Amino acid sequence: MNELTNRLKVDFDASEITERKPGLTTLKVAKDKAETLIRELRDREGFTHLNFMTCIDYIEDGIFTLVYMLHNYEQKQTLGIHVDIGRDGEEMVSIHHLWAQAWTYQRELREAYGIRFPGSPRLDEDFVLEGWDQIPPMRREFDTQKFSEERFGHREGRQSEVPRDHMKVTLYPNRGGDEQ
Amino acid sequence: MIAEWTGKIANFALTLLIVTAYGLFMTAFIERIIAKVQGRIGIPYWQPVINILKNFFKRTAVSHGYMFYLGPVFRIAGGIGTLAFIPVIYGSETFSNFSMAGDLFLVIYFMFFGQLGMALGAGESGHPYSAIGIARGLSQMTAYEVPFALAVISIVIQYDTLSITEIVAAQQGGWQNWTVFTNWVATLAAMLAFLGMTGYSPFDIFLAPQEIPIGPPTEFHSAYLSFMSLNRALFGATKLVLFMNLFFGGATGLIELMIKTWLIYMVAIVVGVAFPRFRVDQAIRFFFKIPTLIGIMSIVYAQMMLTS
Amino acid sequence: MIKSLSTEDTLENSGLSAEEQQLFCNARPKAYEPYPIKAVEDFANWARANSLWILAFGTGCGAIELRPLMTARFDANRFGVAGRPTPRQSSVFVIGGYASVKTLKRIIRSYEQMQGPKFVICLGICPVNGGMYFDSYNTINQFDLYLPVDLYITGCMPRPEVLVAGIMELQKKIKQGRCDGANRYVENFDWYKANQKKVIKNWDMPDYNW
Amino acid sequence: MTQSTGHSASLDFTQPEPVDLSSGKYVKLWQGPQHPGITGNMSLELVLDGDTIIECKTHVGYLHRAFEKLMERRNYIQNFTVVCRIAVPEPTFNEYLYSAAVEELSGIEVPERAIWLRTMNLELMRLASFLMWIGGISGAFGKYTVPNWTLAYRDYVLDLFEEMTGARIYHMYIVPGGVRAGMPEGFEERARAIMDGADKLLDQIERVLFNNVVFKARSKGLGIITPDMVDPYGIVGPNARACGFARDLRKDEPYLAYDQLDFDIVTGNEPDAYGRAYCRLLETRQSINLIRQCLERTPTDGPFQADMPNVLHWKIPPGETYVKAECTRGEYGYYMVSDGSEYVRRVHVRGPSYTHAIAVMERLAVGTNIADIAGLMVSLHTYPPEIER
Repeated sequence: MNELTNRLKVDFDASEITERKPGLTTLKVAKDKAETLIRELRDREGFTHLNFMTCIDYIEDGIFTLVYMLHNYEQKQTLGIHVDIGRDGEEMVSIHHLWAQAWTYQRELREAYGIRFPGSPRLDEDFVLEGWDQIPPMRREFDTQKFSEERFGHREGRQSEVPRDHMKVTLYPNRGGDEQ
Repeated sequence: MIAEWTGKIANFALTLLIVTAYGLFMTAFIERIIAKVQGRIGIPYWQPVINILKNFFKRTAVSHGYMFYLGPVFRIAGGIGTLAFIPVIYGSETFSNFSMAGDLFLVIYFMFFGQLGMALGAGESGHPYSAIGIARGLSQMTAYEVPFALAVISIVIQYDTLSITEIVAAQQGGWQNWTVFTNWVATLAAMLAFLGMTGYSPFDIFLAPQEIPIGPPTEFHSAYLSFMSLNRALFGATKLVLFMNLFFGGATGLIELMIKTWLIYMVAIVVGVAFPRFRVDQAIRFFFKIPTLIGIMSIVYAQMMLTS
Repeated sequence: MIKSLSTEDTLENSGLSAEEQQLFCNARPKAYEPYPIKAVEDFANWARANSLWILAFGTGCGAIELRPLMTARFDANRFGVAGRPTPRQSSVFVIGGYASVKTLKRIIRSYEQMQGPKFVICLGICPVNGGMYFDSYNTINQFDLYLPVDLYITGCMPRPEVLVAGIMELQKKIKQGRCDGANRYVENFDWYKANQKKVIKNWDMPDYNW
Repeated sequence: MTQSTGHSASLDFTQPEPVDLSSGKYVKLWQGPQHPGITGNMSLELVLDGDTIIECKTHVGYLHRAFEKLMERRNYIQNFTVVCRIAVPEPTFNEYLYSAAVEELSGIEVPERAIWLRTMNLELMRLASFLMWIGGISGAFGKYTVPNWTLAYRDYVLDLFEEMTGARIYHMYIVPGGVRAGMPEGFEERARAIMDGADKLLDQIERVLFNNVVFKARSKGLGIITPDMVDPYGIVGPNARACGFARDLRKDEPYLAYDQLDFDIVTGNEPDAYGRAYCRLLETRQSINLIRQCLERTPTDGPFQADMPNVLHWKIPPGETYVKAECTRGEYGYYMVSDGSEYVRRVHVRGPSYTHAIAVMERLAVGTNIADIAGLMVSLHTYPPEIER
């Protein structure tokens, strides 16, 4: 694995190579090299299985981190490839021609985060939502509780408690709220 | 003349009532037997009656046009028509119905008639599953009618008559005279066709709740459905009576009728609980192979019996 | 198809395009009166109570406990309960827990196609007040805003024993003639429709699915 | 098509051209969501040419509850009540994987006894889920005797769960740091009796269903997954094993106590619906065998819960991990990113149905008879909630 990551460091400028646990390594690569890297890993290095593809929203840094998790069945190695893209409508290269299920993930990411993958089939079809009229719901600035209260309302008499505050009051009333 | 006909019609009404009630009871009884195989208790005996009442008491109904109304009407007309020409109990004036020379042809015609009427009505409902169900049901019917018709021709040759009463009369005088023993080839062909007729697995593809939600009756509800379940009970029992008359020596009393029809029905049930269902093309292929061959053999067999 | 001829008592069907409006019926649903003779109505209710046909629509996770209920161990067939694959023939709609907005649209469509009298049972806590999905953007919080509910069976998951108890409770209610959800739906039709349209944003079906 | 173990360039995943419906030659048919032949709550948009399907599109989202969003708003211990709801037939896998991810990130050591109890719990879950699946495939081909038997028997397994965890469906038994309780007294004998009964039941089912000529006629040759489809389509679990791929996470990357258990990977060589069904039958037997081993080897004393920090103030060091386990459908995984706060940054749930029900189903359905679509779908063992979460 070290050999491979060293080579990736040279050939693709892979950075932040971290071994998270035995068998799981993550690295970061620039957006324009991602597709070539993934293709190379698939065709030459035996990373033939796409576990999943997802996105992490770092709203404070203004970036989306796309995560491609690839698996090598022979060496039992998993490689997570992180690609940073801007949050504001930046596009990403599609990998729908590499794996048959990739377009489904891209369709989901388009709907949940608003990331566009030009060329990906059926990208603009509804995936899980229907008639959605708000910002993409998985973006961190979307407040799901507020939305739920506004649109669906709450039954009168229902109350939600924050467990920590609730326990302070009910379980440890004598200790001034310090339950430790 | 009028009195005679009034009497006949009254008798027929009584027969109709008894056969329908028996059919409903049989439905529940068979359901309970199936439930036992599946490890359940099953529905109460009166459940089919409650279901029919419940559907009658529905307060709203949607129509899809005139043929939609006529579907269940045709269906029940087919059921009643079939029963009208079958002597239910041999030698009983009350239960001989409108039996006459050549009634066998009428009966077979009426058995078709109900299905075709149903196909028209269900087609009018416009539901795609209905249309698929009809296409499947009619093709399967065409397939199982072949061995059945061949078997009927065989026994017509054997007994040299087209009257059901005379066929039953010829089988009297002990079990060795029943068609099942004198012409077992025809009985075998007919019983294989019977599996297709009852609509239990493996030949229930036209209902197939897992694939096309219950097929032709998908859109039928309320009183329409009541009529159809009523007919299902009546028609089911009528078919059993017909098979009993043709192949198992008829019945001289109600108890004999119940035992014999139940045993005939059990053939379909034993097969039904043990098999998954055929696809429609497989079902047709099945009927056109062995049962049809047996049917042809039965005609040869009947001819040989006559000549020997 | 029932085609309403009078103009004042019709539905707008504004979600449909002009040519689709020709295809769908725009009549308003009507409430039905009980039979004038009380004995007949009681008898009808008894028959209804003892023949509950459940629509085979697993709308949520509650459907998982319907399978043990219908099969050998709990065998709800004993109580006249049976599954029915088509809404036309079924009389009970079991809402299996939470309803997402996308499913709610299908629930409404299936419910309106059922023939009255029809009953709705809600399983689990989620249809009551949102349950643990109270803050989810895709699940509704109060089911009775959108369709009339006759019986709630709460818990997560409600056990098959509770389902049996609930079905018997529903039978009792039907026999007493207190299950008039379908009529309540018709009488407050505009209120229900407004609630439904508030959450279902792509309303591309007729206002009442005959 | 070329045979290869890895990727083959000849496979074409481009979407087919949309069918011209206005030509009047084709019928569009929706199966689901209100359809008894659909697994869970999803729908298939089929275009038919006669009885043959020429186009299939899967629509999901009817069960979308936004778990991944909700988990970002709840702290680590609150999430634990939510995760098991993601998959109804197999909640335990969600509990285990969530706990494992949290433990890995925060470096908690799970006691030996808890590891064994977890292993047993997961295998019981696999058994229950397989029993339901066998009923499902039998029902999809129109034989309702077997579903009644298996679903009733599954209830005995659920009774074991109830005894062990207190709940039938959502156990919430595997918590971060261990499990909530040990084995009750007398559990072992009762569990053994139920396992013996399950063995007998499976023998009966093999005779009644798998030797049945009609079942064979229906399922053989239906939905053939060629070996070169496996990697490009991300096919895992019994679906891949039925094509001869000896891939099982329990053996390849052993988690919990699987490296101490004695079992072999089940593989088949018939990549059709029958082969997949038979593969799953063998895996059901394997699960029974593994449960017996677990019953024998689970320690009866010792702690079953690690020392945990106060869960209300629980912060997890930053990091990310991907944990996976072999559920009945294949690789089930949790990808968790922590940013050091009390709330999880991102959880991604990877379910095998994601590809089985969409990409694979849409391809296999083309050319199939409309009557076989329910059987095909059940034979892939799809379960919608893990697609849309």
